[in-house]
Amino acid sequence: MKRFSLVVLVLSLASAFVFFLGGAMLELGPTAVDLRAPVAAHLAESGVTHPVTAVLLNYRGYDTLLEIAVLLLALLAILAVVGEAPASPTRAAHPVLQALARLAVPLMVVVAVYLLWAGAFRPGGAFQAGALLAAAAVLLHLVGLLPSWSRPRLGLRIGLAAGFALFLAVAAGLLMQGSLLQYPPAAAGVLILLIESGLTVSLALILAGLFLFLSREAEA
Amino acid sequence: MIEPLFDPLVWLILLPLAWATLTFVLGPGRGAWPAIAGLTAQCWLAFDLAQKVGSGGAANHVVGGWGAPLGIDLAVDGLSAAMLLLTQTVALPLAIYARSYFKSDDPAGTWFWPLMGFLIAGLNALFVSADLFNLYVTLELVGLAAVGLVAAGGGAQQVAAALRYLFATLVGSGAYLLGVALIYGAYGTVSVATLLPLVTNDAPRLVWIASGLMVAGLMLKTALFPFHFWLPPAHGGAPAPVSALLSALVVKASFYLILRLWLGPLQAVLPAFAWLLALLGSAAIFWGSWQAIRAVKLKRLIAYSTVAQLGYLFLIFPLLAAHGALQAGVMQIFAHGLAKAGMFAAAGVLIKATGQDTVAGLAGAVERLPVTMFAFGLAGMTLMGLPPSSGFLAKWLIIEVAQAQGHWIIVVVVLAGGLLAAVYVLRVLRQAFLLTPASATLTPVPRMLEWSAFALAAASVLLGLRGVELMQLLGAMA
Amino acid sequence: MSTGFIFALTGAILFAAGLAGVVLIGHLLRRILAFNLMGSGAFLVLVGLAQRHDVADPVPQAMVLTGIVVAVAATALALALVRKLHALSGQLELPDDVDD
Amino acid sequence: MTIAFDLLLALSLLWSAWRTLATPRLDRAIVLFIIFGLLMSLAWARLAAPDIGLAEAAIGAGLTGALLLDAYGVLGRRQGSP
Amino acid sequence: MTSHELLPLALLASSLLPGLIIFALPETWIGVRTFLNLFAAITKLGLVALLLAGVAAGEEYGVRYAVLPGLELVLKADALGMMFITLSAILWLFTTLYAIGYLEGAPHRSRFFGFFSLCVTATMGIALAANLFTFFIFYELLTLSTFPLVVHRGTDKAMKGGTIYLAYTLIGGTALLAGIVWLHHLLGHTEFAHAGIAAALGPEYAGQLKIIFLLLIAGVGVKAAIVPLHGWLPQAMVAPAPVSALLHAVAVVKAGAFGIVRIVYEVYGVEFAQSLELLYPLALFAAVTILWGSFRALFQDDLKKRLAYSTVSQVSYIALGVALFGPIGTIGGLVHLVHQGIMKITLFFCAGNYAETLGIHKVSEMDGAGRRMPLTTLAFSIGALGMMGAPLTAGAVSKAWLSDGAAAAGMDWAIWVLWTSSLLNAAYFLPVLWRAWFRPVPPAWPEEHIARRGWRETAWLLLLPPLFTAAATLAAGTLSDSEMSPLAWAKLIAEREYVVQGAP
Repeated sequence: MKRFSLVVLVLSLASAFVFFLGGAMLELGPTAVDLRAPVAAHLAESGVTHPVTAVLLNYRGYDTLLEIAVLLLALLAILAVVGEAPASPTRAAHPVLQALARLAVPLMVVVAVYLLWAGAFRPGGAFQAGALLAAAAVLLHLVGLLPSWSRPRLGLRIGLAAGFALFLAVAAGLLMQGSLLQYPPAAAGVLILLIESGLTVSLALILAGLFLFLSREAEA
Repeated sequence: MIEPLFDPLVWLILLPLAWATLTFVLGPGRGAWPAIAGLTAQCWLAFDLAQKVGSGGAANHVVGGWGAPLGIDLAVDGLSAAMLLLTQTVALPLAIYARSYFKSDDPAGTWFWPLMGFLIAGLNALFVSADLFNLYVTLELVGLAAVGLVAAGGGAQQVAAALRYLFATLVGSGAYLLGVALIYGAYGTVSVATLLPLVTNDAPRLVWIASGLMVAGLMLKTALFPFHFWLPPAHGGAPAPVSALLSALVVKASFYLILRLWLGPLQAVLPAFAWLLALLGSAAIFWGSWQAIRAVKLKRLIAYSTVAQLGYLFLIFPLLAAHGALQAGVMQIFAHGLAKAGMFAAAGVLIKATGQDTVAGLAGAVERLPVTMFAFGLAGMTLMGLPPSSGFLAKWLIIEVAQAQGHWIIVVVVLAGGLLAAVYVLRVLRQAFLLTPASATLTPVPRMLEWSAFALAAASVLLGLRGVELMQLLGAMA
Repeated sequence: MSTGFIFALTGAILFAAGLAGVVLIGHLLRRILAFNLMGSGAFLVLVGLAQRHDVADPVPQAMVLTGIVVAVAATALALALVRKLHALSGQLELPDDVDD
Repeated sequence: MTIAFDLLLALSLLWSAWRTLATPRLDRAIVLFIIFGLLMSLAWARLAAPDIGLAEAAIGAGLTGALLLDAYGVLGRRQGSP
Repeated sequence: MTSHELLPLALLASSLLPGLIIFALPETWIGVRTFLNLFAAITKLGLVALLLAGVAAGEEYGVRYAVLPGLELVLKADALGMMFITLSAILWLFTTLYAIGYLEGAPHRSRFFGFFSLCVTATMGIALAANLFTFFIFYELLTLSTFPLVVHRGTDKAMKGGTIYLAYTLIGGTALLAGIVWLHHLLGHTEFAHAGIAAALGPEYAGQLKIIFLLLIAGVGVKAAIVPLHGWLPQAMVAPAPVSALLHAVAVVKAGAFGIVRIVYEVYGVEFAQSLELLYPLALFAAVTILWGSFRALFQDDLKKRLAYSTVSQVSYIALGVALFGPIGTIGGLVHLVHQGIMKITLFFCAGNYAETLGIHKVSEMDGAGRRMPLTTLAFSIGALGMMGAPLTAGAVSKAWLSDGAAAAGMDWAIWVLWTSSLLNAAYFLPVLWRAWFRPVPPAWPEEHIARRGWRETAWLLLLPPLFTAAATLAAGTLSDSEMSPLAWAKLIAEREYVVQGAP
């Protein structure tokens, strides 16, 4: 009974909240600031032509830097939680699936590379590419072609950290001639591509790691 | 204007990120020295920055060279400089403490150093960020690092505590994020500097809802009563160095953010909530103290004391209109930060030595661990607000400001809170002064543990004799 | 009634529903689901409200990209904790917190 | 027309979200959540945010879904009533 | 830093630094510890002598230090403070000697002497404090540093006593703090000054000032053990004898009494306080305390408890003297600050001797103690007679001036209070003396720790201090007209307090 009244209370509060919020949203006028104009205006200096990428890696690149830190940190926390465990034996899967995977994965890698490169001027970029590679790795694991990871050996640790380290290094290096993460317009395109390729690798490893480090105690 | 390349406020963020990454690559259980070296450098940077701000006033760092609202600005003024100073000066002794606390085979210590690095980086980034969305990212950085530290290598209870903490902090930042989304919807920017003139007290209803959401989320993260449920298990269950970091710094970060919004972009809106926060703060003082008085476990007692001590911070909101309230709040942040870090560190020693985490198990501690108990006593002095500790100065300042504005109720609450604190601190000391029971055994503990705890506690008292600089630093507000 | 507004409203509802779920549901996996709904709701509000006149705005879009990555990181950590808790205690709900 | 489509999409989002929380069987809840993720990426597309759409599909639905299913596989079939 | 700034600090340091070093000393380094203790005590006496000479010559010694903008620690050596300082410094030396003998072979002596030195430092600070803020800091430090001494034995009984002690003093401290902040808020400072500072506020503040006075007096009244705030004192008697002697005959209770003097004379100003009608209630409370304390003492069989209640009663003589408007009463009160200290510490030393030598804790066990321990009992008798105000003792001087003061202030009832109290004193001290001198020696003492050697009834270090202080009691009584007597000094102070105000 008590629980029921709690449910009723929470739900009514929630709906009241939605009601007010919706009403408040409706009465909203035009915004005082509109960032679309400056975003477009500085696109030329940003080193990329796709606005979202420009925001993500140039205008608000600092957000992205910290975000990668969050991602790496999450993996770290997971390692700290689950501790050491033996790698699980690869799962036995239907050979047909394996064949399919063998077919799909190279394709995914190609698409990922394309997304990375395309990110400069159209939808795509390091995140999508990295996610796709990670998905490929997960797929391989699911069909039993890739064992789960027991512990992060040195090589893997370097791989996981490289993208972030690179990003950090560039950000700091740019202090030489300006403020943090201030790309010189000429070099912006190259630097961003450099960072993005670094990120793609590390993001792929991290995202895959989120799965493969967890997945391993599945059998344990 | 500071030459960007040598701008300490940037390096205070880059340096911990760098050594966090380095210690991660170095591998499990490794990296104490890089961390300590990095933190030493950060201490120097923080002092340098504080001096620059004290003399030159508030400063900015325009990340990416775009400038708000298109880009993200980092801003430092007296308040943030003070917070940075506290963070580095508390973190360094705790790092030295942790180095001898975690034995090589301790699973809780496996990834301690990189986690701590990211935590400190997140805190520093939070204190200087002038962009509401960027602040959200820093909040998540701090939150996840803290959860990881709590859960590391723990048993079922500790993991449960970590989960509880995780959900609390995620819901908190979720509410904050929705608030940011609404603010962006209403003004088209999330830059603090740009919002400052835009948000007036005839702001659309949406902005009020947004402010409510942001503050509520941050209250949850600050464990303000009645949102404190997650704190005692998390702070009480984590390893001592972690508890110290969390109680001394992490909860302060979200409080700092409330204060920031209050004094900055949302100053036209938030004061409407002033007395609500003060009310909850008072409730926190009484409830937290009462729970601390009843607690069975030592670290539980200290954790509940944190709940109570955080209450004082919220008492300043109705007073913020007048000069002095901010000073009182910051003094309390410093007092509690140093004292609580020292107290948890001391508790860690006591637990390692006596092998049990109960108040009852402390009988004879004064005879056998005099340094540690002395540290505990000094920290207790600060929590009780007895002179000449910094806690006393904080108490004095709050009472004076409250009196000046005729808010007697706050005076009464503060004085009563001090007495309640005396009760739970005395509970521990009283037990520790008892004669050693014959059965008691004592595992030897590294000297370094005792003395780093002592240093922190002593600092919390000595600050009480040297409050002037801090107050002058706060004079340099943006 | 613009597309942006519709989804902003949807987001508000999703957030509220997710929040209610986190508060009410004991089962930890479901709580994680609820939290994700909450997050998605906030993201929808961020972009939808900014684009309530149906003009794309890259800034909130970039923010949401950041947000999504943060969300998945948090989800993975939460799952790791839940699995650990289950491995240690067989529990899938949070035990009452006791001090003894 | 497009409004109608948006409304339909919004409703199906809400429906899948509601079912995710309410359906008694956990495995179904997870599948519903993945569906929800895919619908989200559709919504992003409608909001002229293809980047998010991609990311949502790959990360929000794909990776998160995989993580959840894997966890479900480990934690056994213990049902959590909503 | 000039020597005039340095001396007050040196006075604090002379006990603070040795204290801190002693904490660090291993238990077994008895020689070093003893040397440090005595060296510190003697150094302090030297410094006190320097300061006395200077202050008598009208020199100004003081130092200020800002803790917060507008909030200063101020130390100043003035006539009133020097009186308290001199008393404490001298008695500290004796008590240290006594404690060394008393604690021989006992555990945790480093801890004991460490906190002991801190207490003295705090007491000095209280005497030197030149504003209420500074006073409060050292007042609370005194509370904190005495707690470990009260609970020194670590028994449950000790814990109970210590807890009650802290409960009373911390709550008192809270009231004091509230009053001080309030006053600081009204005045912008809390510096002591002859003729007071509160008068500066207009009449519209009278109401607030009365409440503040109540808070302040309640705060210091706890340590001064004014009824009904006296409950902690008898409980705290669980402490070792030297602690009871110094802290509960001198430092703590006197700190309270001293605080009352400061507040009435130098915060409110005696005339302003009179005009606010604050002195009369204070006098009433003091009178009640005097009678109640003496009355309760009658029924205590435990010797130290009897002495404790006697202290409750005697300390309020000071408050009474302060509350009697007019210089004569003031002189009586101030001089009693010193006299009561000397006499009461004598009694506590002796009580400690009985306990340590023969295991005597109760009055009922005192039979024949005089035969076994004539010298101790002699000292005890002098102290007791002094308390009754018998001729030739210090007590006689105080009581004479107090009753004259009462007469001058036209409060004749106060005279009756004093005489009644004297009778009660006699009633609870004479039986003790009679038992000790005239009752036959029992077959066996409760437990004899120290055997008699020739004419030496107990250890040197236990015997000498009470003899010294007993002698001092007689000296103060007989030589009260000399230049160096406490009375002369009290007159000097009273002059300074009243001359400024143009009173008689």
